[in-house]
This record gives sequence, C-alpha cells and structure tokens, in this order.
Amino acid sequence: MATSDEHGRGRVRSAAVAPANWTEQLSEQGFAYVLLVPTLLLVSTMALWPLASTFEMSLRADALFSAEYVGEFVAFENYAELLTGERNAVLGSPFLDFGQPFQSALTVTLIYVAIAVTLETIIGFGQALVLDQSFRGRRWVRVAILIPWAVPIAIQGLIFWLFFQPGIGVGTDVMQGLGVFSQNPLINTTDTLIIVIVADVWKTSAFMALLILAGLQSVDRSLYDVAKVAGASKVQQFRYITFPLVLPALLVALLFRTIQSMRVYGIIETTGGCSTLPSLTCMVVSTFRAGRYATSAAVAFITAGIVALVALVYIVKFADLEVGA
Amino acid sequence: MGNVTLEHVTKRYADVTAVDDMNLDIADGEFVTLVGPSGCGKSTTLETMAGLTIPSEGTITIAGEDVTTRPPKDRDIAMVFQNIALFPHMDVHDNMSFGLRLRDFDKAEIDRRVERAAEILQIEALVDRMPDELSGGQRQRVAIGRAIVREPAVFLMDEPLANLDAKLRVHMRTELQRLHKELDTTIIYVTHDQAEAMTMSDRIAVMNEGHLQQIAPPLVCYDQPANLFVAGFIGSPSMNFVEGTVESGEIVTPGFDVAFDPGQVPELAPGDDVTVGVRPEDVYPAEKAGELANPTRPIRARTDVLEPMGDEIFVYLVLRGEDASDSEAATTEAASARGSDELLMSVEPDSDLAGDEDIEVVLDRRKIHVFDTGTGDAVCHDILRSEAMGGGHPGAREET
Amino acid sequence: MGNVTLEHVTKRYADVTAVDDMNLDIADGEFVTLVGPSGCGKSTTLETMAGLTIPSEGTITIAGEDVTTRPPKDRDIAMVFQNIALFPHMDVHDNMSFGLRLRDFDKAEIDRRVERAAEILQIEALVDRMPDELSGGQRQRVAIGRAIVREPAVFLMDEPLANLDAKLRVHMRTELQRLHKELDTTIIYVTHDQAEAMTMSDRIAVMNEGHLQQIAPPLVCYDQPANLFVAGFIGSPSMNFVEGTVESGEIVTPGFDVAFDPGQVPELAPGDDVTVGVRPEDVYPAEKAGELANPTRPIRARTDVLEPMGDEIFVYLVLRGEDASDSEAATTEAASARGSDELLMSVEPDSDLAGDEDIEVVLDRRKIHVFDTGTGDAVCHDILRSEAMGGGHPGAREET
Amino acid sequence: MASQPVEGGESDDGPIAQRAQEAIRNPGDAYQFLFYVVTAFFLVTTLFPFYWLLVLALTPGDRMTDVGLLPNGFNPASFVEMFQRLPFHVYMFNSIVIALTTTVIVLLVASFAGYAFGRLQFRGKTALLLVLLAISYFPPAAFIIPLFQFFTGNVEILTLPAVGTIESPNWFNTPGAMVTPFSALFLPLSIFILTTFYSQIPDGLEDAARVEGATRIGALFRVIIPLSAPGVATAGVLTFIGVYNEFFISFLMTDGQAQNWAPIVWGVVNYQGQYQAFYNLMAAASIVGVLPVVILVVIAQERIVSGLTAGALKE
Amino acid sequence: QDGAGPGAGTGTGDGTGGDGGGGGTVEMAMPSNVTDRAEDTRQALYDAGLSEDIEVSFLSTSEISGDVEAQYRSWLNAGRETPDVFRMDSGWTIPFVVRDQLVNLSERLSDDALSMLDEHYFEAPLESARAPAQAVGGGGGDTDTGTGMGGGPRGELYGVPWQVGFPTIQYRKDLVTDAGFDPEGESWATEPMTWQRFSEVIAETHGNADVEYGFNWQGTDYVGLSCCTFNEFMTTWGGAYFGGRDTLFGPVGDRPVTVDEEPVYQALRMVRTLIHGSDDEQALDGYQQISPNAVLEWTEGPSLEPFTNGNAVALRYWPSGIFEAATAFEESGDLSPDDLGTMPIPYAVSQDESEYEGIGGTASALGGWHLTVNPNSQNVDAAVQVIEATMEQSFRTFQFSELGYLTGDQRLFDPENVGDVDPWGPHLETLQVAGENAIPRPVTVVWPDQSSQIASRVNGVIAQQQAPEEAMSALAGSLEEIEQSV
Ligand SMILES: Nc1ncnc2c1ncn2[C@@H]1O[C@H](COP(=O)(O)OP(=O)(O)OP(=O)(O)O)[C@@H](O)[C@H]1O
Ligand SMILES: Nc1ncnc2c1ncn2[C@@H]1O[C@H](COP(=O)(O)OP(=O)(O)OP(=O)(O)O)[C@@H](O)[C@H]1O
Ligand SMILES: [Mg+2]
Ligand SMILES: [Mg+2]
Repeated sequence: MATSDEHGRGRVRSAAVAPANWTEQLSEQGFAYVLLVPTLLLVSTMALWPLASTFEMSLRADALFSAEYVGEFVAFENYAELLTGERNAVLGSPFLDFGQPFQSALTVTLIYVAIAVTLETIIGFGQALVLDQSFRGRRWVRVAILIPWAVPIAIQGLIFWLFFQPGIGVGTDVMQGLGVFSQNPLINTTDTLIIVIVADVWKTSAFMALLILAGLQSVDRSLYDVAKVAGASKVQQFRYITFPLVLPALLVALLFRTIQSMRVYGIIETTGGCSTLPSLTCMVVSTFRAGRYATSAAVAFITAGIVALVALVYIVKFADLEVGA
Repeated sequence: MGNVTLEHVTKRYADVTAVDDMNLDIADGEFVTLVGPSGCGKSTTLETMAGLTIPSEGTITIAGEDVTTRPPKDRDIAMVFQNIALFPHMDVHDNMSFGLRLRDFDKAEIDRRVERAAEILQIEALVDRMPDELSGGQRQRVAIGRAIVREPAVFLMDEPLANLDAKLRVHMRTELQRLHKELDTTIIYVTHDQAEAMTMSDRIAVMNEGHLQQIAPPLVCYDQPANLFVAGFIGSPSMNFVEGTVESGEIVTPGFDVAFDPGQVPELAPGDDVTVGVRPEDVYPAEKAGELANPTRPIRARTDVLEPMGDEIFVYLVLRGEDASDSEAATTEAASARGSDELLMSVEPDSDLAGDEDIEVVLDRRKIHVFDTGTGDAVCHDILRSEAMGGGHPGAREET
Repeated sequence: MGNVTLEHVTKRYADVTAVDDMNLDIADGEFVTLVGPSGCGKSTTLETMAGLTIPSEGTITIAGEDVTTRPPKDRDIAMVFQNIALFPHMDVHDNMSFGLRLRDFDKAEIDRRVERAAEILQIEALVDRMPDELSGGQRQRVAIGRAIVREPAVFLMDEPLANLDAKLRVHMRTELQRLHKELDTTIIYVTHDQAEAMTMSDRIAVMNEGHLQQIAPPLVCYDQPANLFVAGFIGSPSMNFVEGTVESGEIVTPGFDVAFDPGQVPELAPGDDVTVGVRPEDVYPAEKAGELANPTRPIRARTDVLEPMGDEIFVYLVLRGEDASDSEAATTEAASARGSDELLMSVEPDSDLAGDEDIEVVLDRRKIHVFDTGTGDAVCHDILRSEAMGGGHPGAREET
Repeated sequence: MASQPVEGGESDDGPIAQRAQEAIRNPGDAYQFLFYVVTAFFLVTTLFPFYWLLVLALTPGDRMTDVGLLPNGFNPASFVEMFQRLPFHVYMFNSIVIALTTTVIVLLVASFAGYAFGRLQFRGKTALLLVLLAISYFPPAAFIIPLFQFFTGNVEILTLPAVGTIESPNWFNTPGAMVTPFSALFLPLSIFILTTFYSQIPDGLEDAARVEGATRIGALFRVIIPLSAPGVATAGVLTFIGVYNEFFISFLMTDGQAQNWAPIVWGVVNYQGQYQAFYNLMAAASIVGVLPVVILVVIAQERIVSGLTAGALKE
Repeated sequence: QDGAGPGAGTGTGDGTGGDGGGGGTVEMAMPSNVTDRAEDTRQALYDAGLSEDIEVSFLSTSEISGDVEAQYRSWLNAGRETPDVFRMDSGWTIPFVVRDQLVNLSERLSDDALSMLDEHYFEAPLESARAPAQAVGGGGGDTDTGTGMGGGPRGELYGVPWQVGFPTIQYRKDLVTDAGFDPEGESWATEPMTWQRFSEVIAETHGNADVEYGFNWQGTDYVGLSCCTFNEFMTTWGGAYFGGRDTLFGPVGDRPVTVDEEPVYQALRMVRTLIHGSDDEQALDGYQQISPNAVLEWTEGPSLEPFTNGNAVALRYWPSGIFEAATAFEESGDLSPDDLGTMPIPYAVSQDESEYEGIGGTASALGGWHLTVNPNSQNVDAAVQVIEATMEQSFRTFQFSELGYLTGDQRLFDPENVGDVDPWGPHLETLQVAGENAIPRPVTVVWPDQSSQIASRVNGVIAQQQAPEEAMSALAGSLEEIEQSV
C-alpha cells in the first residue's frame, strides 16, 4: 500500500518534473518564451482580442435603433468628432475645455490623479514605514491599515455618500462647521472632488502601503547595519538605502495607481455622480449605458491613449533604473 | 580619544550566550586582535562596540563616554563587516564614499580619499563597477575601502582579509599598519589568520565560547599561554599536548618522562594531574639535541605521515613509550588515541626523514608548558626556572 | 568518471575577460587547487564548470561528455560558493539536505548524511538554526555541509575555509582529504591559503588575469615555478626578486653579484636581463654559511624591520651594495624602491638579530631562481646544475 | 524588541528631537512616542469609516437620520437580517471561490512571466512588458462586449473544414466566465510586482539551488518564490481583493443570483430596493463581507516579513 | 368601473387556458420581493387559470432599474433564450421595442385581453409599452426615414403593465389640521391645489409645528429629477421637454425642443423659491420657502426617511411611500396611519391654459413596470399565457394585497372593488387621480443622454448655480444636438 502510494506520488512528481527538465535544455531566450506562453495565451484571448474587437467597434457608427451593437463602418469619424467637441452633448460633459476645468473630463481626471496619487503615495509610504517596524500588535495594525483596500467601491462610495448626505450623515455639518464645504457638497464639483479624493486616499493608500511595505521588507537588513556604522541618521538611512531600494516597488505601485486612478469612475458615480464630477471613464460608461457602443469604444481608446501618455513618465523612469542597474 | 572599554558585556540570544561577561580595556591607538574559534563571539563583540547590538548586560565606553545605548553614528567608528555587505545599488566609488557623503565632505576631498583608498586596495580600475560585477576578493577590498576612507577614531574590522590571496594580504597588512600609525586610530581586528594576528597586533585577545581567555601581546600569548585553550589555539600547527602526572622531580606521561628540578619549579607538586604542552617546532630529532641548551632525554618515536609545506615539513610521530615493546600496536592505535601518544614535529624542508621510520626526538625543556589538567590553567612555561628567559637562548645555542 | 576537461574556455564580461583561453585536464579523482590573485578568474572558472556561466568560447567536458551548455543539475557536481549562498528561508538541516531532497532520497538516508556531515563540521548543535542566527564561520561550514552530503562525482569548492579559524581549518583539511579518498571524487578547489594549496592538492593550477600560468604538483610550483608570476605568488612571504644582468660567469645586481659556472648553466647567456629570485628561507645570516653546501659570497645588508611570527622571524634587509657608502639614504628610500635593494630573510625565532644592525647574509645557490626579465619565464632554478638536487642537502649540512 | 538592534535608541537630528532627547531621559522614548502618535493617527483615519459603517449597521433601518458618531438605537439584528433577506453567505462563498481560483492562476502564470521578465534576457522583453501594461490602460467597459459575446457562445473561434465551426463556450453563470477574464486582467499588475521582486533575489541563491540539482523552474519554486514572499503575498492579496470585489465583469457574466455564482458585490447591491436601500443591511453585509479579506490579510502578512535574505550571502 | 366583475376575468382566463398551447417552463425575471414569494406567486398564477402544464420559474433580478436594463440589453443582444418574460421599466421599454427585441403582444394576446387593457387600464402605462409613432423623424436629413429602423407598427403593444407607480404628495394630516386647515373639507385627496396654496399651507404648518423639514422631494442630479420630479413641476406649469404629449416617444430629431420656454422657466423659478425663499433673485412672488436645501442632494431614500420618522410635513413620493409612512407611523407610537394624508401633485397652470395638448394641471410622473416577452424564447406561447394569467383580476388582487403593488388595472383603485386594504384604502382615490394624470417621461433611444443633461442643468439652476434662461437655452442646444445625433 505504502509503496504503491509512493509510486503514485512519484509518477505525479515525474509528470510535473518532466517539462521542467525539458525546459532546462532550452537557451535562456527560448526558456523565457516558454515561460511566457501561459501569459500570452491568457492575455491574447481575454484582453488583446477583446480590445481588437472593441477597436473595430470604435470605427463604426452607433446603432441606437438596432439589435446590433454598432452600425456601419465610419472609419475614424467617432474619434474626430469626439476630439473636436462635436459629441460633447452626447458625452454629457465636454471632453476637454480649459475654460471650465472642473467641467471637462480630462482636466478633472488629471487634477484628481495628481492630487490623489500624491497624497496616497505620501500616506502609503508613511503607513508602510510604520508597518515595517516590529512592535507588539503589528499584525492587527497591519490588518487595520490595509483593510480599506478590501472595501468594494460600492461600499466605499456608500460610506462617503451617506456621510455627506443631508438628513442621514453628519459630514456636511461637520465640514461646514470647519468652513470647508458648501451647503450641498454632493452637487458641488469642488466639494465632490475633495470627497472623492478623500475617499480614494482612504481606500487606496492601503494599496500603496502594501506594495511599498513589501518592498521595504525585501531590503537586506544588513545594509542598514552598514549604513548606521557609516554614520547615517534615520533620515539618511531612508534617503540612501531604503528609498533607492524600494524604488522599483514604489514605481510599480505608482504606475499602477496612476493608471487605475486615470480610470476613476466608481467612486465618483457612487458619491457626487458623473455629471457633478465628470471623468474620462464616466464618459465611457455613460455612453455605454446609453447604448452608444461605438462612441463608448472610441472614448475608451482615447482614454487609453491619454493614460498611455501619463504612464510614459514612469516608463521612462523605469528605463532609467534598468540602465542604472 | 579612541580608547574602548567593555565592562561585563554579555550578549544572549535565544539559545546561546554569544558573549559572556567580557571585560576589555583597549587603549587609544592600540591595535587589538580578537581571535578564537568560529562562533566564539568575536563578531558579536564588535557589534556591541559598533552599537549594532545592544548588550544584554554591561557597559561599553568609547573615549571615556558611556555609549552602551548610543546609536552607531554617534560613536565615530568605522567597520568592515564579515559579510561584506556592499550596497548593491551603488557602484564602487559610491560605496566607498558613502560615509563621507553622509557627512557632507566636499567632492574634491571625497574623490581624493576614494582614489587614495582605491590605490591602496589596488582597485583603481574598478571604481565604476557595480558590486555584482566584482570577484569575492574585490568586494572585500571595497568593503575595506569603505571603512578606511572614513578615518574614524576606532576601526572595527571583522576578518577583512579573509578572501584575499596571500600576497595581497601581506600587502594589505602593511598598509593597515601604516594607516594605523598615520591616523593613530584604535583598531580592533578579528582574524583567524595567525600570521595576521601575530604580526599586526599590539595585543591579542583570545576568546572561547564567549569568554575572554587571555589578552596579551602576541608573543606572550604564544610563549606563555594562559591556559590550555590559548596554548592549543595559538600557533599553527597547534601545540602538542600529553597528559601526565607529576611525580617527584619528574612529569610522567605514557610516552615519555620529563625530569625537572623541584626546587626550581615549585608550582609542580607531586601527584598533580598535568598536561604537558610542546610546540612542533620545539620538538627536534635527537641528533639536533646538541644544538639545544636543555634538551630532554631522547624519546623513542616512529614517524607516521610527513606533510611537506615548502618551507618546513610536518612530521607526525607516534611515541613508542619507554618500553617500546608493541610498536605495531601503537601504530595502529595511533589514530584513535591521538593527542596522548602522538607528537607533531616540524623540521627543515631539507630534512631526510621518511615515513615509518624509527627515530628519537628531544624536546626543548625551556619550551615545555605545563597546565593543570583539571582547570586547564597554565602552571609554568618552562621547567628550567633558574635560567633567565628570552635573551639567553641564542647565547645558549652558541655554546654548543 | 569525474574527469573534467576545459578546452579553450574563455569568459568575457562587458569590460573584462575573466577567463582567457583556459585549458585544463583534470583526472578522475584528482585534487586540483586553483590559486591566483584576487580577480584572476578562479571563481569564474568554477562557475563555467558548474554550468552557472556559459563560457563565451570553448568546451567543457565532464566524464567524457561535452557539458558546455548542460544545466548544472545534469553534471553531478556539488559546489561550495565563495559567497556561501545559504538559503535564508531554510534552517541548517534543510539547507544541507536540499540537494538530497530534490533527488528524493529517503528521509532516513538524508538524516544519516546530514548528521554525519554536521558531525564532521562540528555543527551538530546548530541544525535547527536559521542562517541569520549563525556566525560567519558557522555559515561557511553549513555551506560545506550542503555540498558534502551530496557525494557527487566532482566537488567544486571556492574558498570553503576562508572564514574558519586555523584549528578548524586544519581539521577540515584532513576531513576533506579523507572524504576525497573515501568517495574517490574529483575535487577542484580554490583557496588563497598557501598551506591548504600545498598540503591538499595533487596539483596546483596558478592563474593570473584569466590565464593559466602553471599547473603542477605543489612542490614543483614551489621549487620550479614556471615564471616570475608563479614564483612570486607561491610561497609566503613571497620570493625576493632582484633584477640584474648576466655577465660572463656572474649575475650582476645592484645589491650583490652571484657567480656561476657558465658550463653548468648554459641557459644564462651573457648580456641577458634576468631577475634573480630567492625565497626568504633561503637567505641565511653569514654565520650560517657553514651549514650550506653552496652559499654565495656574503652580502652586506642592514636589518630594517623584524617581524616575529612565533615560529620564525621575518627580517627585512636593506642591501648596502658593494660600496655601502650611503646607508642612511638607502634606508629611507627602502620603502619606495623595494624589491630591488631589499631582501626578506626568515630566521629561527631564537635568533638574536635586532633592527638597524649591519649584518652579512648569504644565499643558498641551489635555491636561486633565475627568470628572463623580459618574458618573466623561468630560465633555471639553481645555478649549480652539476649537483644532484633534493636528497643531497641534509647530508651536506651534516658535513659542517 | 529586545533582540532588535538599537532601533529604539535612535532619533533624528532635528532640534525638536534633540530637545526631546534631553527632556526625556531615555532618548528612545521620544522616538517611541512619535511612532505611537503616527500609528494612532493612521489607525484612527483608516478605521473611522469602518466605525461609521458599524454605526450604520447598528442603526435600525427606519432611524437612518442624522447618524452621528453613535448609532440611533442599537440593532445588532441587522447582522441576522442580512442573511434572512439574501443568502449572503452564498455570495461570499462564490466570491471566495472565484477570487481564490483566480489568485492561484494569476500567481502561477505571473510567477513564470515574472521570472522571465525579471531574471532572463530575451528579445522583445520591453515590448512585451509594455503590451501587458497597456492592457490596464483600458477601462473595463472596453472589454466587456467581446468577452460577453465570447462567454455566451457567440464567437466562432475557428472553422475547421472537417469538424465544423468551433464556438466559444457558453459559460454564462459559471465561475469560468469570471475566472478566465479576471486572470488576464489582473495579470499585468502581478507580473509587474513579481518581476520587480524576483529580479532582486541575488543570483547567488538561484545558482546554489541549481548546483544542488534544481531545474530553473525548481529554483523558482523552491528559492525565488519563497524569498520573494513579501512580493508574492502582496500580489496575491491585491489580486484576491481585486477579484473579490470586482463587479463590472461579474455583473455581466452572471444573472446576479447567488446560486448562479454571483459574487459578493451583487449581494450587496441586491440589498437596494427600487427607490430605497437597506443601508443598515448593506453596511452589515459590507462588514461581514470584508471578514474573509481580514483573515486573508492576517495570514498573508505573516509572509510579508523582513530579513528574508539575511544571512544568505557574503557579498 | 362597473364591469369589474369576476366574469370578465374568468372569461379571459378561460380563453388562455383553453388555448392549451402546450407546457414548458417559463422563466420570469422578477425582483426579490416577488421571488421571495415565488411559491405564492406561482399558485396565484395557477389560480388565475394558468395551465398546470406550464411551469413557472423565477429569475431574481436587481431592484436597480438601470442595472436591470443593462442586463436585459446584453442578454437580448447575445440572443439568450431565457428569461422568457422580462419585467421592464416603463422608462426604458420603448427602446427595446424600437430595436425590435420584444415580442409583439398585439399579435399574441387574445382579443379579450387586449380589449380589457383598453378598457380598464390607465392610458399612460400602456402608452409607454407601445411602439411609438415614429422612432426617428423623417426630416432629419442625414438619416434615412426612421420608420424603417425597427419598431413595430404604430400602436402595437409590446408589454403589459405589471405594476404602476404614480407619485403623490404625502403629508401629515395631524399637523396640517393643527395649523388650522381642513383637508377633508376641502377634498385635498382628490382636488389638486395650486402650488402657491400648497406652499402657503406647508409653510404655515411648518412654522406651526416642531418638525425639521417642510416639503421633501428629490432634487439631486440624477435620472429621477429629469424623468419625474422636474417633469412634474414642468408639466404642472404647462411646460414640456419636446412640445406636448404626442411627441413624447418620438420622432427623434423631428420634434421641437421646448425647454427654453416660459412655463419651464416659471417652474424653475418656483422650485428655487420653494428651496431658497424670496431672497432668491429668481423668486416668484407669493410662493413660500418650504423645502430644505437638502433636496438638492436627495434621492428617494434620504427624502423619505425624515418623513417616516415624523420629521417632515410633506413629501412627494411614490406609492410605496404611503406604505412605508403608514407602517412607520403605526410603529412609532406617537403617530397613527390616520395622520397620513395624500393629495395629487399640485399645479400652477391648468390643462386649458397650457399651450400643449395634455399638459398642465396636476401631473404624476409615470413609474412602473411592464411584462414583455423574449423573442428568442422557446416558449413564447406559454409566456404569453403567463402574461394573460397575470391580467386576471384574481392575480391583480394578489399583487395588490399580498405583494403590495399597485397595478395598471384601474378597477383596483376603487375601494369598492378591493375593500379597505391597509394601508392603501384611504389613499386609493388620490392614486386614481394621479394615475389618470400620469405623465410618462419622453422615452426614446436618446433619452438616457438627454436625461442626464436635463438633470444636470435643472439641478444647476435650482442650486442657484445658473439662471433659468441661460441654463435652459444651453440645455435646449444640447438636447437638439442629441436629437440630431441619430
Ligand atoms: N558579472 C560580472 N561583470 C563584469 N565583470 C565581472 C563579473 N563577474 C566577475 N567579473 C570580473 O571577472 C574577473 C574574474 O572574477 P572572478 O570572480 O572569477 O575572480 P576570482 O579569481 O574568483 O577572484 P577572488 O579571489 O577575488 O574571488 C574579475 O576581474 C571580476 O571583476
Ligand atoms: N541572531 C542570532 N541568533 C542566535 N544566535 C546567534 C545569532 N547571531 C549569532 N549567534 C550565535 O552567537 C555565537 C557567536 O556568534 P559570532 O558571530 O559572534 O561568532 P564569531 O566569533 O564571529 O564566529 P565566526 O568566526 O564564525 O564568524 C555563535 O554561536 C552564533 O551561532
Ligand atoms: Mg564572525
Ligand atoms: Mg572568487
């Protein structure tokens, strides 16, 4: 019995080991490609193909009267009309209008991203530094600090919406007491922007903290000994050792956080609403909801293009790191 | 300035006491080497001095101030770590200049010092490399460089030359000594290399299992080891030990007897269990007895293995005892009962000894160390007290 | 089985060639030591053998099969890394048994081997510790343990004893040799410790800047170094070199002249620029000349620094040349022009020499090495060809 | 703390800290104090919204007016009622299964990719990384129509002359329709995280494993992944939480019924009536729904521990 | 209302039962309050004459209208065969009709059933389930004649009302009486009053009572504002989005946009007065400040809460509010269900005075749901039979008394027919008035776009961020643009 069991285990094991052995014969390059096969398979069927297909939709006309998603081929007409502002009425708010920065989706999104990501990075870093220490009860403090990330956006929105909803929460009174908010924060663009940013910082600082913490924890502790003996103060240790060594993790966190917040939607929709505070993704979703699938697809691609531009900043920085290392 | 004092310093980890009630008083400008077997607490001792580990007990004083809980940066020390620990994200230049940059030295001065250190360390060509592009020895040199550019009051060096080849090591040895003189700093140095310990140190501190065994100038440790442990540890190959008992006027061991004048050596009381120690270089083939002022009686032995080392040959001898009846038995049992009826002898490389040959050897009575077998403490370091020690020897030889 | 052959192996990095056209042929069961200065390519050579680095050029054969691009696991090798590389997430036992577990050894066998290795390495008490709770030497022993439990056809060991104290090192040396015999494996060993290289190896391979300089049994490397580099590298302290020129029947150097019989040493053609090499132990105070069969003429020198080592004393001599007019100048300039008018002599510890004393020394003519200054290649290893080498010496001394 | 090297003994050089050092005999105390203040601040700010959620949950459904720092009334029954109204535990179960499966797949696939990107050199590396990153530029809305068509069996994958047309599977209302796209969409983040962490593991340790007889994959699993535990745990937690709370795609791929693998957010949303929501139940459900994540974080944070490479290398 | 005998019902029932069109399972998409009582509902259907061969199962859907729409949309686009019967919001049924994604029930229902609908059902709900005259205007220029673009022939019925909702004003009868008014005597329940009088009544009552709020309603920037709350204000002022009732459902692009007209401005000014009082620069004379600022951020839930807690004088709300308030009053101890009064939405301009046909006078925004049939269903016949069963008097009664819904059947608004069902009894008359004056939102395929524009502009105006004229002319521009965008 025992032997047959072992036999079975052995077989399973060798079945698992055989491909591993086979890959050993490959060159580094070949091996890399083999490792990437599952990724490419998943990503191409579940992401690239849908995107291609959506892109195709974006080259067609909206078909509001038909059971089809989209109508005839119109090439880049959707893009042209969107970018020239001819579709603003359909979008609900202008795409880009420097005259009213708080009404146009692009500027609102950029302002939001700049403020939120900056705050989240600073706070997340602070939290990570706290969590990096060892102290009694750290486990629970970690949970406490990280748990906002686990709250679904719908609930996150609900919490803040209810808090500032007159008649239900006391948030507006408190803030007005502090002289910060207008009477109706949830229909006021700047107030809503603040609420959305606060809500977002509350939730996603944890994301930053988690990634940065992981980076911090991976730093070889003996380097701190060296730095201390070399005479580094806490601040200097941070600047010369901690920061450069967590920089890769920090960049990943920043990159993804920026991309995610460029796509902000849910928290806006669940608090002030897209017409109070229009974002790029708001337009994608509202046109989608309205059944203008082609327009929606085009807005999505334009959004992606803008995100790509923003992400470029980080990619350049990444390249720097790679070269430096 | 750079004097370092440890008082009753103890460091306990979960299941070991790494350093146990350590008392050290190191003068400013002194060069002290810590030696001891692996795991005896050398690195831990340095770490407590550096402020990287807070001792479980005891106080540490540097330059007269109690620094026991003070952070490392306020101690004016530099350290070379046993595990090297270069900053992986900095090139060699930045690694070496790290401490200076922290202190806002100006660039020219930094470059000057780094260049100078790189030159000493023979790594001028490597200053732009990243640590992972260096060989083991090169990394170690960078680690040394990182410390020496600092010119602190106290240097702590934990096996800084472990990964260097003999030649470079000799070079580094002189350079460190020069540096020591030039900067007049205190250096506390850990090494497992006897030659280093012997040549560089003002004093050697011998540790074992967290305890300080002896701290004394190198030759004192070598010639007058405080106890069995020091005697066995210092010197390579290590001292021969033979257990025996004191009888009146004679120390009796299984392999040989050594006569002494009880009047001259009152420490040896009849009936004591003692261990006789003699270094390999103090064992001579009987034909050289004439060169010695005070040889023992010839001791019958059989050569076993010969280990030629280039500049000397180590000869493993199996003692055949006074009655030498069962020489074969002795040979076969040699391995198992080693240390009591075996002796290591070192001879000149041009010796004509061969393996498995019956010979007679003599010991230099002036170099026979006697230890109390029970406590391990040294009883005496020669059994010929009447003569003056040291200076007398060459003259003695001349006589023959 | 375990024979390893390197043919034209070259490894280039961005800005250095770490190993350059290396050819090695190591027999099954042989113990070969790689030595060479820091950064000369020893570790890189081992890495190519292990399969961790694919050579830029050349082929590697193990047990007759070309394994140049084969993964490490298919090479039946075990390696002790210079940087130790313990798995930090595994305790000592798991670190040591890692390779066995990968190979599905059964638990009893694993435990048996690990226990055995821990015993040899004297780390029985540490098997449950994590690497970061070990001292430097303890870590290194674990790293050795991880290799030896494997019992592979070829051991690659990169400075495995660098962090161990002398005593443990001697112990490990014998254990490794025993293991070598017992398992009959090939061992390729890197060390910077001369004693290790000398005592353990069947052959020593001396490398410099990626090139193989000489591969030969230890004493051949010591006594008949192939070139200046090997001569200077092997032996500690290192050989004295003095540049000179050959005139008829005489090698003339700034500090002294050495006469030779042109008939006996035809390699020395008048007019050649040569470098004379002599080891410190082959330099004797003139009063010992009598003990030598073939001493040179006395050479006038002044003692500078004395370095007592316990079992010997190194004496730094400044040659005063034949005309000895400006002895002060010579002393002050000594440091800068070292190697040409300085000589290192090693004497017995009971010598009565003191610093700053004018003495005369002689060299052993049978131990004078002559090299071509231009190419560095050895020209001859004595200047007394007529006499038989080796065995004659003790007899010669006896005569006096 | 005792074995912690001097941590407590240090403080910054600023004048305030200096004064504090003098004022308080043990300089460690000032630092400790500051540390606790900061920690307390973070705790209060992150926990306050949860506290308020709890207040909401405890407030009886018909007393939802001017809710301040204390609940209007005390009604723990909402934690029972939430299960009576909806099989919330089933939604939770669905989410946990979907999230765990996705996390396992993502970690596995991303580990391979992270190893390739982080530790191997090959052509097209940067381009591939950029393509992966680009996926996250798009709002989910850009994926859902094709994906929905795909998983309702409306896409012809390929037409073979002999076999006929192979259509995409009809996985509507099954976990596969969520797990598969989630795996792809959450992959880029994990790949980037793991690439970063894997690339930082010293080569020496992988070399050691390989010399000991591990394959490259073996070394990945036995050495690199364990040593990257903080990164892997983080990638895992982020993926799990992301999927656990995902709604955009799961909204489409199920009809919202608990028995049809609808996830937890569906459950929370279903506490909403046409005009009015049961805020107290939603709050209670959110608190209960977050518990699995709390457990996960408690477990995962054990993995996020420092000093993983300590004592490994001498270099 | 006399024809509401069981006979008529049975007749129809027999008809459907008699068809015996085979069995099969019919899956109905229903919200949880139905699916929670699936067994009872099923039984009620069989009791109403549904053949036992037909198995009825339920798919539980969300209560959030937009989510449900999105789901149906993707299911229908993907050609899913289930569910067989959809419950569709009257606010977005027409686009599905126009896209030809529903079964034409005019062709499927029995004649009896069809005529019964004509005879006994409120008109507004039926309107919102019929194919519009023309989806797209012909004169738009750049598009083909719209009639070709899907949708059945004019007037064909695609859905049967399942549930209806007509907002009314719910108020605290006790407070009003305390303030010296006489609701009974003045027949507030059936005779709509003017906004001006309403504001005076509420203002006075509020001043007299110890409650926090006066008149609560829902004014935040959301679809409820455009479809309903503001639609009511506007309609009762005689204004319209697209020029009257007959163009509500199209043709898109070929109808006037009439938001930049006086009645709309007046409605907005009035609303501003209600919220901000006479200080508002747009304030209308004679109107009192009766609504809290909070209405600017309120949706249904938050506006209801204070009223049920006894903290507001009046509330504009859907019928469910009656149930909620009555229950809350009952439970509170201080109040009783009798303290709850209802009245139709007040008006400012009567129907005769309004420029547009069918606009003016009291108006209640139409809410409610229809049942429609999935054209991909394998069981269309059975599905139709199920729908016919729901139209049976017995089932409607079950809906009303057991599930607590109002249905489109006017007969059930007659207390004589239904008896004194708690808590509806006293309010049925008012609801009947509201139902007769229901105003549907202008549902077309572009309504989602227009709705959000309207909500956002209107909210802006009433929050004093913009002047009515300025905002409405901008809105008119956007609406026209959207009209032309198809
Ligand atoms: N990754 C790398 N990139 C560039 N140069 C390298 C790299 N690794 C090693 N080298 C260089 O190659 C040469 C040989 O290195 P190697 O590690 O083999 O030396 P070694 O003989 O083992 O020296 P040591 O005794 O100091 O360990 C050195 O000059 C080193 O700087
Ligand atoms: N973190 C730790 N936890 C537990 N024990 C430790 C720890 N660090 C060191 N030790 C133990 O303390 C003792 C002293 O260690 P230390 O590093 O000072 O030795 P060492 O003298 O430097 O040895 P080596 O020459 O091998 O480096 C050893 O037995 C070691 O195992
Ligand atoms: Mg140590
Ligand atoms: Mg090396």
